[in-house]
Amino acid sequence: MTIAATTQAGSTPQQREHATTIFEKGSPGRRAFRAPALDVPPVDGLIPQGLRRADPPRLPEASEPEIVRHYVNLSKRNFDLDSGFYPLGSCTMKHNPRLHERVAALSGHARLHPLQSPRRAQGALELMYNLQESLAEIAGLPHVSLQPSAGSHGELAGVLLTRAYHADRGEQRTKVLTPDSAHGTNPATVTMAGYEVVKVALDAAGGVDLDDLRAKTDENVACLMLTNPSTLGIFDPNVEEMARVVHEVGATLYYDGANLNAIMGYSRPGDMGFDIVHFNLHKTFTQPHGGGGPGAGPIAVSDRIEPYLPRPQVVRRPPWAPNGAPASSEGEANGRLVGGPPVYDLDEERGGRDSKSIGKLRGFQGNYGVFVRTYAYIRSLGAEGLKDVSEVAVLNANYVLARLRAEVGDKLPLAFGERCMHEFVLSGAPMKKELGIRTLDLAKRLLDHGMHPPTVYFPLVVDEALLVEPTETETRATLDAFVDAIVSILAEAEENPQIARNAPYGTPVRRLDEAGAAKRPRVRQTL
Amino acid sequence: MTIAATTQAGSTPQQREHATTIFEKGSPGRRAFRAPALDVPPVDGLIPQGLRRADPPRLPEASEPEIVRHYVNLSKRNFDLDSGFYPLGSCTMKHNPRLHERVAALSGHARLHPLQSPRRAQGALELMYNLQESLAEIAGLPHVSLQPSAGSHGELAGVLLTRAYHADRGEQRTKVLTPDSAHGTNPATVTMAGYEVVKVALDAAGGVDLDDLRAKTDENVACLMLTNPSTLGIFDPNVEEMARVVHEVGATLYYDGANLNAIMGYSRPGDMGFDIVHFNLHKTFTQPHGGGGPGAGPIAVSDRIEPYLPRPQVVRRPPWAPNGAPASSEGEANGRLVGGPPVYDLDEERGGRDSKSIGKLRGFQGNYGVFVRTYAYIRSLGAEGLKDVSEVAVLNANYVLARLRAEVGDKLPLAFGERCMHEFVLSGAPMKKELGIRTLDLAKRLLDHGMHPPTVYFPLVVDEALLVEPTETETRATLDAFVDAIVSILAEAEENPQIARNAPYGTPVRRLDEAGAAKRPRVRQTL
Amino acid sequence: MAGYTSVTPEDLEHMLATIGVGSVEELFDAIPAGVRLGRPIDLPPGEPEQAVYAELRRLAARNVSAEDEITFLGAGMYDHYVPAVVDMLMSRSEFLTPYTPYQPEVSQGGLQVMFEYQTAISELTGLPVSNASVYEGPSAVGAAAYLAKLANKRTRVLVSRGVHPHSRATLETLAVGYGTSVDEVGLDDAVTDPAALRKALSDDVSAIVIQQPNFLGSIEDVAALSEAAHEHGALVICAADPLTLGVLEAPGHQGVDVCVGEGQSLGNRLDFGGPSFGFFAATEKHLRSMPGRIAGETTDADGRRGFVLTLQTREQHIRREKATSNICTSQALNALGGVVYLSWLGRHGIVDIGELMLQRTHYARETLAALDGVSKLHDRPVVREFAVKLDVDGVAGVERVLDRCAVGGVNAGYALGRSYEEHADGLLVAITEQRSREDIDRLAEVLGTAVAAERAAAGAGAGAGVAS
Amino acid sequence: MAGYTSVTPEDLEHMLATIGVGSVEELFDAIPAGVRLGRPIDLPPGEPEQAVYAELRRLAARNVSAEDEITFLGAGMYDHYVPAVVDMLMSRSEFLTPYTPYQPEVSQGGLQVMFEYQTAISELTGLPVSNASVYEGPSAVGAAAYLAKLANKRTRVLVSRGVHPHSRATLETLAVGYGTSVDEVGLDDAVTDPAALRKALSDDVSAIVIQQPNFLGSIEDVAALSEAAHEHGALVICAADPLTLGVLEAPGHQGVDVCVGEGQSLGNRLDFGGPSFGFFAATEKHLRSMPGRIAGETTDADGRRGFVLTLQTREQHIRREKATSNICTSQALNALGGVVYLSWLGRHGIVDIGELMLQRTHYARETLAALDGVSKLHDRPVVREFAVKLDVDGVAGVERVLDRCAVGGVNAGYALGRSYEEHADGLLVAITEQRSREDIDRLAEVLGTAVAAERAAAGAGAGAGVAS
Ligand SMILES: Cc1ncc(COP(=O)(O)O)c(C=O)c1O
Ligand SMILES: Cc1ncc(COP(=O)(O)O)c(C=O)c1O
Repeated sequence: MTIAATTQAGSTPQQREHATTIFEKGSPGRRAFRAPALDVPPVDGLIPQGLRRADPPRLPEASEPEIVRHYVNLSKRNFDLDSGFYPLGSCTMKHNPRLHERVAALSGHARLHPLQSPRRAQGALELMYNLQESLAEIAGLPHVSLQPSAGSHGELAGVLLTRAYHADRGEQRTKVLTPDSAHGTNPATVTMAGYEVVKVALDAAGGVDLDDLRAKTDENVACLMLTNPSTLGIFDPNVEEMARVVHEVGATLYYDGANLNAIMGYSRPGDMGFDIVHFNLHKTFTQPHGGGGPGAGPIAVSDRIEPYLPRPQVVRRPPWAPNGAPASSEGEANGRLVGGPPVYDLDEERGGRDSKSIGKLRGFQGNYGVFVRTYAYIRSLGAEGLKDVSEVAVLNANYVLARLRAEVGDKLPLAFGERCMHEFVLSGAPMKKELGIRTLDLAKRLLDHGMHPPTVYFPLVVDEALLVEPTETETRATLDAFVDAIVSILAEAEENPQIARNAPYGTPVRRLDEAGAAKRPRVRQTL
Repeated sequence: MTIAATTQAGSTPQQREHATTIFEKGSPGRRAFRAPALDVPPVDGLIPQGLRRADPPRLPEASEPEIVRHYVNLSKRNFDLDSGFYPLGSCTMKHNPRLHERVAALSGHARLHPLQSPRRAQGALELMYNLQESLAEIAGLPHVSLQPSAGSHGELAGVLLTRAYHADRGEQRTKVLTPDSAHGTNPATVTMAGYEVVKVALDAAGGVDLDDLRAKTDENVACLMLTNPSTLGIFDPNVEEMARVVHEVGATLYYDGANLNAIMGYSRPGDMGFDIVHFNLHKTFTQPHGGGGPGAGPIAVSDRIEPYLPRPQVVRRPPWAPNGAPASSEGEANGRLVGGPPVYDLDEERGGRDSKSIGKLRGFQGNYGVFVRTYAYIRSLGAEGLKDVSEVAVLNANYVLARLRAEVGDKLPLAFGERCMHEFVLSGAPMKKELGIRTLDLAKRLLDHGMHPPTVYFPLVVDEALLVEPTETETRATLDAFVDAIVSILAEAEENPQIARNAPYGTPVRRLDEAGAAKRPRVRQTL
Repeated sequence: MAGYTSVTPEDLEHMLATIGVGSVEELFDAIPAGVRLGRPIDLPPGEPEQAVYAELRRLAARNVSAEDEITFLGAGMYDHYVPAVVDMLMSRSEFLTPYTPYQPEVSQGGLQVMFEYQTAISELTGLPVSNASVYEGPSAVGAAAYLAKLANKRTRVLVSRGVHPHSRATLETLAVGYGTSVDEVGLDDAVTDPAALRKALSDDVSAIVIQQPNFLGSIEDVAALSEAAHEHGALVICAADPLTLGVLEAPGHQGVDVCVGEGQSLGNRLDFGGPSFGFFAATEKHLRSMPGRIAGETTDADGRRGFVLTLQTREQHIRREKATSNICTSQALNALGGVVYLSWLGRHGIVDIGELMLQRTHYARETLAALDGVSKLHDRPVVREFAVKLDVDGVAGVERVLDRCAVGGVNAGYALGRSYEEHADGLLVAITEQRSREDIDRLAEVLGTAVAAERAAAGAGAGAGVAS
Repeated sequence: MAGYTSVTPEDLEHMLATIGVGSVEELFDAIPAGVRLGRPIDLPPGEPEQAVYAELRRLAARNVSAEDEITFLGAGMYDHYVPAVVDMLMSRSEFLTPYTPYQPEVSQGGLQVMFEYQTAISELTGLPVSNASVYEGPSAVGAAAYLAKLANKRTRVLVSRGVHPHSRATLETLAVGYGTSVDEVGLDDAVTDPAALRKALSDDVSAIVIQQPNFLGSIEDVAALSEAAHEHGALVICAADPLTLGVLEAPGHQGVDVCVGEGQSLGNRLDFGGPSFGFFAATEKHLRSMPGRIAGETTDADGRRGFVLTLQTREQHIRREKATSNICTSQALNALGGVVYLSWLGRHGIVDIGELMLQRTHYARETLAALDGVSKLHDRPVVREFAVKLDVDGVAGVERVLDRCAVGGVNAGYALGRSYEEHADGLLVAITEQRSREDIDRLAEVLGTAVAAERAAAGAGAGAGVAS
C-alpha cells in the first residue's frame, strides 16, 4: 500500500521532471527581450541582396518567467561544491568566497572595456601589475605573463617559449619528456607545440625514475614537463638532480602548477630550478569552477625565458604626462588619473614584428575577471594564509588517507608510500578482485551518499585509480563522513555487490549510455 | 533486490539529509568573521561593572564554507516560485523580475542612509515622489503615504486615519464593518485600532448583502473595510450603492488593495468612492515574497483624509538654495545637487505637535528598497503593461476555472457565480463527501506533483475552500498542467483515497505534527 | 502583450473559446459603468529593461551613499559591512521567492531558518522566546506595548526620553488605537532619570520603555530601571542595539520582560531606511501573546525532525479580531540575513565587534572633544554612538557644519537638535567596524575646520553656508 | 589559522594523532632542504573581508567603465546590455561551483545547458555541430586552423587582413607549433581582395580565415570567398560576430566549414577582456576532430532522457598526445551566460537587435561623415561597426582627439592606426543597442569639437593635447 502510494507518488519534483530543453518550451511569438524603439530614420537595403539572412536562427521563443524557471530547475539537476563534498583529485575544489564574486561584479571592473586607454584603466592595470608581482614571489621566478586562459593554455605558452628560446639559439630540438603520471594536457600540449612526446618511467616510490630520465635526456630534448607534487600527491625528492640532468643538455624545466597549492610557503618552483611555471588560478587561488571554467593559467619564467614572453604585459612607468602636458582634471573622470605617481601601462612594443616575443596567445590581456578574484584571495589570506592553505590541505589529505589505510587499506591500498601531500591515489584493484566492484561502482555509489566522487582512473599508472583531494576548506566532520561512506559501501558490497554495480539510485538520472551516445552522436537538438 | 537497493540507497541527498541546525554544526573556536585589528589605544573599564556582559551569547562557531553549505542545503528544502507553479490565492505569486534585484542593489540605493541630508538624497526622494504620484493615479486618490510596511500596516494606518478624521470632528465612533469574506488582517486591525468589529453578511452572489449593510450602518460606524474584487474573486456590483450608504452616515470607506491587480486600467478605488486604499506593493507590483516579506503597504487617500496622513511625505520644492547660497559644486559630490530645477524634500513639519497628522507608523521613510523595485516595475510596464497585467491575470484565472468546472465541477464546484476576476474559490465539500478526501489532502497531494497548493480554508465563508490565483505570468502550459494534476488526483482518490490522505511522499519531510508542536512548543534550540 | 505575460494570439483564442467569451474585455463586464476609468491610466509607456536600468542608475547616482563618503551617521541605522555570503544566500531563489511557509512539507528551509533565527535572538537578548521578526525597530516598540496591554490590561505607558524619537512617535501613534496613554520620562545626565521614573510610576502603568544604549549612546542601568518598574507590576520593554549585546549585559538578565529592536545592523543594508527587520523576544509567559510568526520544532509522519509555524491561534488568519496582532507579511528575508550574519559573526565575533566599537567610540569621543569649539555633551559611558556639543549657532549652525564636512567627503553625523530641542547644538556620531582610526582622525580634521569656518562666518555675521 | 580553513586546535591534535605525526611541518619532510624557501613568502598580511572589499573598490574606481561614459569602443568586445536573468542564473551555486561534468548522473543541469548551447550556436552559424565552447575568439581561430591541419595535413593558412589583429597574431603564435605557415591576404576597398585571395591560393593551402563582418565593420561576400577556397580544397574558417547573424546570412549557408567567434557580446560582461567564451561550430565531417567538450543526448538505465560528455576519445584526458586539442578547463559558465542570453533574446529578438544595430550604424556613419574633418573610410555596407578618417595628424592625432572626447564623457572608439598602419588616421566606431540616437548625436557633437580643436592646436603647431 505505502509502496504503491510511494511509487504512484513518484519521488521529488526534481527527479520526476522529465528533461525538456528550452527549445521544447515556450511558444511561437513569445519573447522576453523587447528591443528599444528604432530611433533613427529607417533605410532599406543596407545589406546587399544575398548577404541578408533569409531564415533567422530558430532560437527559443519563451517569456522571462519561463526562462528563469527552466534554468533554475536545470540547476537543481547539478551537484555542486556549495552543497557537498567534492574531493575531485587534481582539481582543487575548495570553497569559493563570495566576496570574490562581489568585487568582480563592481562596474569599474566588470564593465571595463579591454581597449580602454590605459590612462583610464589605471585601477585594472595596477591590479594586474600587483598580481604579476605576487605570482612571481610565489613561484620564485621573476617574470610573469597573465595572458593564458587556463592551465593547458599556460602549458602551450610554456612549450612555445621553450621552442622560441632554442630557436633563438639556432637549435632545433624535437622531444619533450613527460613522466607516466603526467596529466593528459601535458602530452596533448607537446603535440600541439610540434614536439614528440617521450615518456619517462616512475620509480618504485612513484617519483621519476632517474636512470630512465638520464637515459632519455639528450640534445634533442627541449623540455621536461613535471608536476611536483605529482598527480600521485608525491613531492619528488630528486627534483634537484632532475633539474641538473635536464639543464645539462640545455633543455628547459617546465613546472605544471596544478598542485602548487600543496607547497606554498615551503618551497617554490624557482627554488627547485624550474624555468617556466603555469598557475591554475582557479585551483590554487580558488575560483568557482563554473561547470568547466572559466579559469586562468598565468606563467612565471626565469630571466633567460623572459625575452620570449607573450605580450602585452603590465609595466609600471614614471608618472604619466600625455604629450608632455598633464591631463586636465576634468578629462580625468573625476581626477582618477591625477592620483598616484606610479602609473601602470600595457607594454605592447615587445609584441612588434622585430621582437623575440612569441606574440599573442589570445585576445586582449587575459581573463581579468579571474585576476580580480585571485587578487582578492591573495589580499585576504596574505603570506601566512597561503602557507596555512598548503598546511591544512596536506593535513586534511593525510588525515583521510590515514583513516582509510587503517580501515580499508587492504581493499583500497595507497598506490605509493605511506603519506601524501595535498592529495593521494588509492588503487581499487584489490577491491575489484575481492568484492567484485570496480572503482567506478564505488564512485557511483558515493553519489547516493550525497558526495561527489574523487577523480577516477587517473593517473593512468595506477590500476583502478582513485585520486582524492579533500582541500583545506573542508571540516573534519566532512572528512570523517567521507571515510565512513567508503567504509559502509565496501561493507555493503561484501554483502551484495549488485547494489554498487547498479548505483546510483537517488540521482536525477541513473547510469547513462555513454557508448550509445558516442556511436550515434546527437550533439544538437533537431528543430 | 532493486527495492532493497533503493531503500538502502535512500533517495536524493536533499531528502536523506537530516535536519541539523547551524548551532549543531561548527566546532568550538571556529569562525568566519575576522575583526579588523584594534587600531586605537585600548582602554579598560569603559563599561561599568555589572553592565558588562559576563557570558557572551552562544552564537554558532562555524567557518564560512560551513555556513554557505548549511544554508544552501537548507534552501533546497524550500519550494519556490522560480521552481514551480504557486497559485496561492490572495497572495499574487507572480514572476519576480531580476532587474528589480539588480537596481535595488546599486550602492546609491542600497547603501543610502535614511537620515542622509535630502540635499544628498535627491535621487531617492525623486523616486519616492514619482512613486507617490504613480500610485495616486492608479488608485484614483490624490494623496499618498509610502510609510506602511505591509498591507496590514496600511490597514492600521487607514483605520487610525479614520479615527483621527472623526476625532477632529468631535465624533467618537465605535464600530467598523467588515464582510464575512474579509481577510483576517481586517478584523485584527480593527481591534488594534480600538474599534469593535461588526460582520456584514454576503448575498447569494457572494457580494455584500445590501440589506444587512443598511441595517448595520449607523452613526456609530466609523468605517467599512472592503476588498474589491473580494477574496472570492468577485467584483461587487453594488459598490456604488455601498459607498452611498456608508458615506450617508459620515463613515469612511476603506479599500483593501490586495486584489487591485485585477482591475488596473479598468477601474480605480477612488472612482468607486473609497476614501482610503492600501496597496500591497509586493503583490500588485510584484516583489520577491522572501518567505514572508518584506513588502510594503502604501496608502492613498482623498482630500478630506489628507490632513491626517502620517509624516514624513516627499514633496517637490522650488530649486534649493541652502541659506540663500548655491551649494559649492565641490561639496555637491560631483554636481549631484546642482542638477535639475525641481528639488525633492521630506516634509516633516506636519509631523509636529500641533499638526493633525496621526504621526509615525514606523522609523524613517518606509521600505525604500521595495519602492525601488515597484518603481522599476511601473517604468517597465507603463500604463499599457499594467492593464495587460490585470487582463491576463483575469484571463488565466477564468481559463483554469473553466477547465476545472468542465472536468471536475461536480467535485469542486465554484463557490459563487460562473466566472471570476483574477482568482476564484472552489468548495471541496462535495469532494470530501464523495471521495473522502479533504481540501487539505488535495493540497498535500499537489506537492507530489511539484506544485504549490492554492490557499486552503480561506475565505472562511466557503466550506473546504480552495482559493486559486494563477497570476498573469504563468503560461497556458503550466495552467493546463495544474488542472491535469487536480483531475488526476481526484481520479486517483476515486481508486484509493488513502494515497491523498497520506500525501505528500516525495517532499523533504512528510506531514508534520502541528498539534504536538503547539502543545509543547519548542521555539528555540536548547544549547 | 507587454512585460512578463506570455499569452500568444493562439493562446488567447484557445483560452477565450474554453472560457466561452469573445474577448478579454467581456471578463470585466461585472464592473459597473459608473465606476469605470474609461481612459488609459495616465502613466508613461513601458520601457525595455536596459532603459529602466539606466533610469534607476541615474537616480542612484543622485544619492550620496555610504560608499561615496566616510559616514558617521547613525541614529538608528548603521553602516556596517554586509558580508558577501549574506547577499548570496538572500538572493537564492529558494529563499527569495516563496511566501510564508503555509505548507511546511515544502518549506523546511524557511522554517528552520526561523527556528535558528529565534534561537540566535533568544541568545542575544537573554530571553527564552523570540518570534520570527516584525517590521522594524520603532513599530516593534509599539507592538511590545500592545503585548503589555494584553498582559495586564493597564492603559498607561512610560517611555524614556532616551528612546529613539521614531520609536516614541510610533508608540504614540499606535497607542491611540490601544487606548493607552503615553508619558515621557526625562533624562538626567544622558540616562533615564531614576527619580523621575519612580515619580511617574504607579499601579496603572502597563509598561516602561527604555533603550540600550540609549539615543545619546549612553549605557543605561537597565537592571535598576527594571526593578523600579516591577515594583509597580509594570512590564519592562527594552529596545536594544543587537550588535552591542556581545559586550553589554543581556536585557533578559536585567529583568527586562520584552526586548525588541532594529535588526538592520545585523547583515541588512541601509536601503534608505528599509526593508530591515525588527526583533521581538520575551519571557516564557508571554509566548502565547506574541505578535507575528513563530516557528516550532516537531516531527513528521515518519518521525523525522521538522519545523512548522506554531501557536497560530495567536494570529489574524485564525483568530481574526481576537488575534494578538494584525501582522501578516513581515520581514522573513531580512531576518534570514540577520541569522546568516550572526552565524558569520559567531560567538567570538559578536564580542570582538562590540569591543572594537567600544574602544573606537571612546577614541573618537576623546579626539573630537579635544577640538576647538567641540565638547562632550556628557561624560557617561558610551558605546557605538556618542554626542558632542558644537559651539555654533543652534541646529542651523550644526547643519551648516555638516554641509561643510560633506564638502570634505565626510558625513559627520546627526544634528541632535532635529529631535532634541534641549540639544540644539548637539551632534550625534556613530561608530562601526568600518570606521577606522584613520577615518576618525579624518573626521576630526574636517570637523575642526568646519566648526572654525562656521564660527568665523557667524562672527562675520554672514553664516552664509558652504559656498564661502 | 586564517582564511577559510577551519582546523581548531582540538581538530589538529586529533588529526595529527590519527596520522601519527607530531606536527604539520613533519608532513612536509619530503621536501629536500635544498629547495626549501626557508623564509615567509614576501606578501602583505591578510586582511578582513571589509578591507579587501574597500581595496578592490578603490581599484574599480580608478577605471572609467562603460557605466561611466558613453562608449563607442568596440573592436572585438562590445558594451551590450547584460540582462539581469543572466547574472542571476550564472550566480546560482549549482551552475557556479561544480567542475566539468565527469559524473553525468549528478551533472544533468550543466550537460543539458551545453546541449542547448550547442543547438543555439548551430542555429546561429548554420552549421550542424558545435562544441561546448573554447577560451575566447582569437584562440578559437587558432584552434580552427589546427582542425584544418588535422583534416587535410596541409601546412599553409591564408588569413584575410580583415580578420581581427588579435586573431591574426594568435594564429601566428600557435601556427609555429603546428608547423603551419601563415600568409596574409590584403583588403581591397575594405573587404578581402578576391583577386589577391585567388592569387595566394594553391593546393598546399590548408585553410583560409576570414571574418564577418570584418574588422572594419564591412560585410564580406563569404560565399564567393568560400568558393574560391574550395576550388583548391582548402577549408574555410570564418570568424563571425554572433549578434549580427540575425540579419547576416549564416556562414554555414555560405560554404564555411568552420565558424568560430568571440562570445562576449552574448550576455557576457566586458571584464577588461575576459573571461568570455569562444564558440566553435563546423560541418558534420569534422565532428570527431573538434576541440573541447561536447555534450550528447542519450538515455539512462531506466530509459530516461539524459546527457553526457561524448566523443571524449578526442580529448587530452583519454587520448593524451593523440588528442585533437589540449584544452581542459574552458569557459562553461560563460557559455551558460551565452545560451541564457540567446534564449532571452529569442528568435525574433536576434533579428530585432541586428536590424537596430544595422540602422543605427548607418545613421552614425552618415552623421559623423557629415562633420568637418571627418570622412568615411570606405563606402561598403557595414553593420555594428564602421570606420571614419579624421583629418588630423596620424595615430597620435587620433588619440589626442580621443582624449578630448573623453573629457566630454564620450569614448569615441578605437584608433585604427594602432593596428593598421595604412589607416593611421582611422577611427573605428562601434554601435550596440545601448547607444541611442541621442548618444550618437552627442558623439557627433563631441567628436566634431574635438577634431576642430585638434586641428586648431596642430595648426598652432602645438598639438599640446587635452590640457589646452
Ligand atoms: C595536473 C594538471 N595539469 C594541468 C591541468 C590543466 O589545467 P586546466 O584545466 O586549467 O587547463 C590540470 C587540470 O585539470 C591538472 O590537474
Ligand atoms: C485580502 C488581503 N488583505 C490584506 C492582506 C495583508 O497584507 P500583508 O500581508 O501585506 O500585511 C492580505 C495578504 O495576505 C490579503 O490577501
